[in-house]
Amino acid sequence: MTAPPVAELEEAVVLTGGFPVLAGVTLRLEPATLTVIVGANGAGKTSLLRLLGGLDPLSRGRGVVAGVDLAHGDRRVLRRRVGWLGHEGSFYDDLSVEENLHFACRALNRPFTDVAPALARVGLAERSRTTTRRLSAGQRRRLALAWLLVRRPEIWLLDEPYASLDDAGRALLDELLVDVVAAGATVVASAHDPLRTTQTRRTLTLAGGRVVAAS
Amino acid sequence: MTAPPVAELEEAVVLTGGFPVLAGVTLRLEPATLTVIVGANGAGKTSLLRLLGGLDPLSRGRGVVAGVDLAHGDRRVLRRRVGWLGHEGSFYDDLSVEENLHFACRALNRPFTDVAPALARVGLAERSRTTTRRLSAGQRRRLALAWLLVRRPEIWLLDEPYASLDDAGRALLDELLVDVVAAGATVVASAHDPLRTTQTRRTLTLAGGRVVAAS
Amino acid sequence: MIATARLVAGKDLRIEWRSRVLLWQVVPFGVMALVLSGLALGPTRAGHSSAGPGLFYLVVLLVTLLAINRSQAIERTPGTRASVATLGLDPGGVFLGKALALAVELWVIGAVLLAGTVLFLHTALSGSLEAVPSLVLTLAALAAAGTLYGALTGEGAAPTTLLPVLALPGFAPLLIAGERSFSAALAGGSPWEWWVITLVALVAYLAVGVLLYGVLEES
Amino acid sequence: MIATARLVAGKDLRIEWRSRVLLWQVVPFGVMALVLSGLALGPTRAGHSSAGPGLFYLVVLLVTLLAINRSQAIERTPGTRASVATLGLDPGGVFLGKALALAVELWVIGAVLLAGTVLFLHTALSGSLEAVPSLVLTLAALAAAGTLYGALTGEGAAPTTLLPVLALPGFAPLLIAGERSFSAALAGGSPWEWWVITLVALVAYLAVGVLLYGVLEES
Amino acid sequence: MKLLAQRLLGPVTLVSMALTIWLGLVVTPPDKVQGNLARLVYVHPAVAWVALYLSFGTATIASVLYLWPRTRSATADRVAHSAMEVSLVFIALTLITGSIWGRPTWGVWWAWDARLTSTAILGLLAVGYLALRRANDDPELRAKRSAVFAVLSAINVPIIHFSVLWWKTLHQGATVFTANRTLLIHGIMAWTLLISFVAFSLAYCWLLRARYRLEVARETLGARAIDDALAARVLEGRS
Ligand code: HEM
Ligand SMILES: Nc1ncnc2c1ncn2[C@@H]1O[C@H](COP(=O)(O)OP(=O)(O)OP(=O)(O)O)[C@@H](O)[C@H]1O
Ligand SMILES: Nc1ncnc2c1ncn2[C@@H]1O[C@H](COP(=O)(O)OP(=O)(O)OP(=O)(O)O)[C@@H](O)[C@H]1O
Ligand SMILES: [Mg+2]
Ligand SMILES: [Mg+2]
Repeated sequence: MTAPPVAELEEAVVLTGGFPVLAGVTLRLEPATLTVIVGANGAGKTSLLRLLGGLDPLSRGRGVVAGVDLAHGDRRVLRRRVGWLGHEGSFYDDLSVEENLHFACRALNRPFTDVAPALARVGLAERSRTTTRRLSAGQRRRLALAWLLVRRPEIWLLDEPYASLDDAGRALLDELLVDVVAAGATVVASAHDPLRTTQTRRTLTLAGGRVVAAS
Repeated sequence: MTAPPVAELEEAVVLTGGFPVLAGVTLRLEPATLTVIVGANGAGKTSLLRLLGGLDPLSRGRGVVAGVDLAHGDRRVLRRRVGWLGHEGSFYDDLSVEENLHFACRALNRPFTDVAPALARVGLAERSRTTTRRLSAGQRRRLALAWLLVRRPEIWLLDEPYASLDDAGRALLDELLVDVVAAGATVVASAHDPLRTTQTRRTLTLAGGRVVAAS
Repeated sequence: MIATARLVAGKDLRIEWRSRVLLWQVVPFGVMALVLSGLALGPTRAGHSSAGPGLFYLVVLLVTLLAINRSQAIERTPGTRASVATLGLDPGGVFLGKALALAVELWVIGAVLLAGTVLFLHTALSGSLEAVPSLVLTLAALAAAGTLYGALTGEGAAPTTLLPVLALPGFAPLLIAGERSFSAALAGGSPWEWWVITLVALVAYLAVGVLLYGVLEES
Repeated sequence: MIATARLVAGKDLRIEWRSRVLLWQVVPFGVMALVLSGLALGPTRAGHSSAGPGLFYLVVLLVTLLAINRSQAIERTPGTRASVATLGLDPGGVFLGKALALAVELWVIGAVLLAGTVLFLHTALSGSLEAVPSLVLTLAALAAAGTLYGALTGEGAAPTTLLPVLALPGFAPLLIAGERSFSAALAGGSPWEWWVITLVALVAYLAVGVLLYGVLEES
Repeated sequence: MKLLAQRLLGPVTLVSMALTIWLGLVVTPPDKVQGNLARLVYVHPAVAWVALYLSFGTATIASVLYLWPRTRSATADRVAHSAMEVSLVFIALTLITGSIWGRPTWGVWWAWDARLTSTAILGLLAVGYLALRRANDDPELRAKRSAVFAVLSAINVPIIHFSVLWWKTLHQGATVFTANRTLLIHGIMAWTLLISFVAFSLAYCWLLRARYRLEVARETLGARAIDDALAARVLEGRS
């Protein structure tokens, strides 16, 4: 009973402006696992996550994520199954915290009743009517987490999820990851700080746009 | 022989869009010290740093930084003496790494010969001709550090300086802070991660826009 | 698709309502541009009323460009793209929604500008009112075309300046048709052949948009 | 101050040179706008050559707005403001530098547009050439004024749409003066009184800019 | 067969061009009204035909082929790009030769006439296309966006054409062929005209092929540069 891998890359190369941000990555991600990507600044962590999420095109090599071929398939189908937490906030700055989540709910056909618990869980209940533009760096991160909580995607791609979060926020995140992996989601996170969750996990080390170590 | 304080705030209030991001901060910063500001997300750390750097106006209360009155003085004089490391990159995205530093050098009347050593020190020597837009999150941080190295300001305001940096980058930063404090500069950094430098330091804890503890 | 269109249109209109960019910035700009183009042509009154429709549509065009920029800027804040992409909205619906919101905005602005034309450029009131249906159609076509061109200039370098280059040639026939039917309405004629052009253009842009918007959004 | 001005102008021009926004986007836009405004006024030839200067300056104005947007956008990338603010550049110098870079860009575009006017709007070649000095002056004044207005719209909400509202009334006299001296040049007259106005405006804007730019930059 | 055609393209183009020049300048008589200026008839219509139909058409078809998922290929994108660039050159030539002809015949370099205006707008569409290509550097996105723009432009061409046609007209109507395709001019002049069309069409094919090959060469060079960059990037990780 071997489930098919969630993602499989073979010598994947991604070029941006002619520069190989990924220079031949081969990897395999199993379902319901937590994978941490580490590596020096500029090693290609963000680029790898973007590739896995179908946000950037594959230039050479082969890759299949969630059954979608990265080179020839419809990456939009893939994106729909992915949750993304990037370096920057990811909302409509002029809408309030709550309105942003309502937008997501309607886009995903979820009931609005999911919103209030998600906000409470990430500690933004008191900021629900604040314009997103006014949030502090960490509050934006928390809003992004609330968005993911509402979405509950199959694949979670988290780019330095700890950045800007305070201790309570980090604890919340750890807890969340345990939850979602247990529920069958696949999580890939890049990190400079060691992840503190006790979840079993794999660590991939990137350097120069390639995987140089796996454990 | 008590040197005058570098900064002195008394019940300082900052309003943005009618909301008190700082709700009465009183503090005193001595020269050649390292101060760390901690606090939950949204506590007001970034707002406090912006106030100290003369980037945001004081709404109520009193404040003097580097001899400049925050309420009535010429904040531009203050800004000139401050080095700022913010959440976001802080350069002209269309210029190369090197050109950005050359711009800073010319603005500050420093020789171009300062640039290469600064780039080497932060590990960006190989990216000196890359367009800043293309840098990774950590590399942008490193560029910001190189900029500060070239500037060597009197007051360093660092907003979560560790974010996005890898281990080598953090070690570099620690080393740098020891250097500059020894050389007489005053450093104020906000942080969620504990600072690992062995430098003696004060810690201020913010909550709800006020200082609630100092040690 | 229709649900997505309504969702997106609602979001865009709400953001506009919040920021009041239209009301406080684009409308005054349009009025100002009308006054200025009146000035540019010199002060003879007769000249104005005959050039009225042309100037009106020139200003409509400028205002449309601003509104398109704004409509695209909403989607372009750093990071928004990635998150919204992962919502997997139907691209045809997104296109229709954004075009609809833009059309609604343009209709509002168009009404104000039409009043401005009557006031400052002395076009006849009754003729101007007869031009309303053609104006509604033209603005809808501009909104559809503009949404497409806006998405085309997408994330490339300096989208704000690229947009006009791409959009203006495409807008030219709409401009001509609008101007002609406005002139015809002022002269009391029936400008049906111009309506045909506008309608054909509107349908063509809507069809292309629904079919190809997804291709443009792939980043 | 002069050193700062040179530094800033050099930086702006280098960024322009890198991104080629001018060459590929603003210039075609200008040409297109000329063609369209020709169209908007209908096909009678006589109308064109008399309206030529007015339309030319209308287009110059639009192009100027685009160029100002671009010039300000450079400074507005997230975080740039804070860092550059801490460089403590002399604000008068920054103003002069940005105005100079903008003027250089506008001169280049203006030359192309003037050729376009001769071609498409049939203004007499010799008269158009005589209008060059006044054009140079007007564009310099527009650059100075534009830099000021650009800084005014600064970091507020949606600066791209706010700019035109503020700038257009300020530009109106420059536009009129430019148009008048262009018309006079075409008619063979000597339009010195318009030159005086433009020169006064240029000096006034430069003075205000050097003195007050610092105030505007305070965010 | 293919090879032979490739070899012959250049020489045949040159010969037909030379023939056109010889016939047009030497053999045919000057016009009664326009004098030697009428000889532009052997250049201008042919150039316009290439610009509007041949090259813009090629670019459009190639773009549609690119957008259709089954026929999507880098070749289609390259052909579209090359054809559009060549088209821009020929549109410019049309405008230039037309203006030169217009100055003595109509007394102006430019007029707001249907055909002239739509030609100018077409030229701007081509410029827009090239500007759009420059603004994107991700090859796939660039190909898709520019293909969509080409399709939009193609839809626009008839719309523009009709809109300016109903506007007012000054340009030469059907001089060479009437609606029922009977030839209005005769003898050697008609032959010269025909040969000029052949010559310019061949010149177009030749230019297109050269431009296409340049693009391929550029991409090959690019691929080699990418291999080098890949090696350098991998080394970066080792240090
Ligand atoms: C800038 C000015 C001009 C432009 C842009 C222009 C453009 C064109 C175009 C696009 C065509 C091809 C039309 C088609 O095949 O459907 C054409 C054909 C032609 N043009 Fe012009 N033209 C210009 C000036 C002139 C002038 C001044 C004359 C002569 C007095 C002229 C005579 C012709 C003739 C005889 C044809 C062939 C017509 C036919 O086969 O139906 N053109 N021109
Ligand atoms: N056009 C280019 N020329 C040179 N280098 C480039 C270019 N485009 C991207 N790069 C480099 O590609 C790399 C991209 O790495 P990426 O953003 O994936 O790094 P990362 O591992 O996420 O780093 P960080 O930890 O700093 O976030 C960077 O080293 C960047 O400098
Ligand atoms: N208009 C407003 N309405 C309500 N709250 C506001 C408004 N403007 C700002 N705020 C709040 O003010 C606070 C600003 O805090 P600041 O950015 O200084 O936090 P911080 O301590 O730097 O947090 P972080 O650790 O997340 O970076 C946030 O809690 C934000 O939500
Ligand atoms: Mg990264
Ligand atoms: Mg903060």
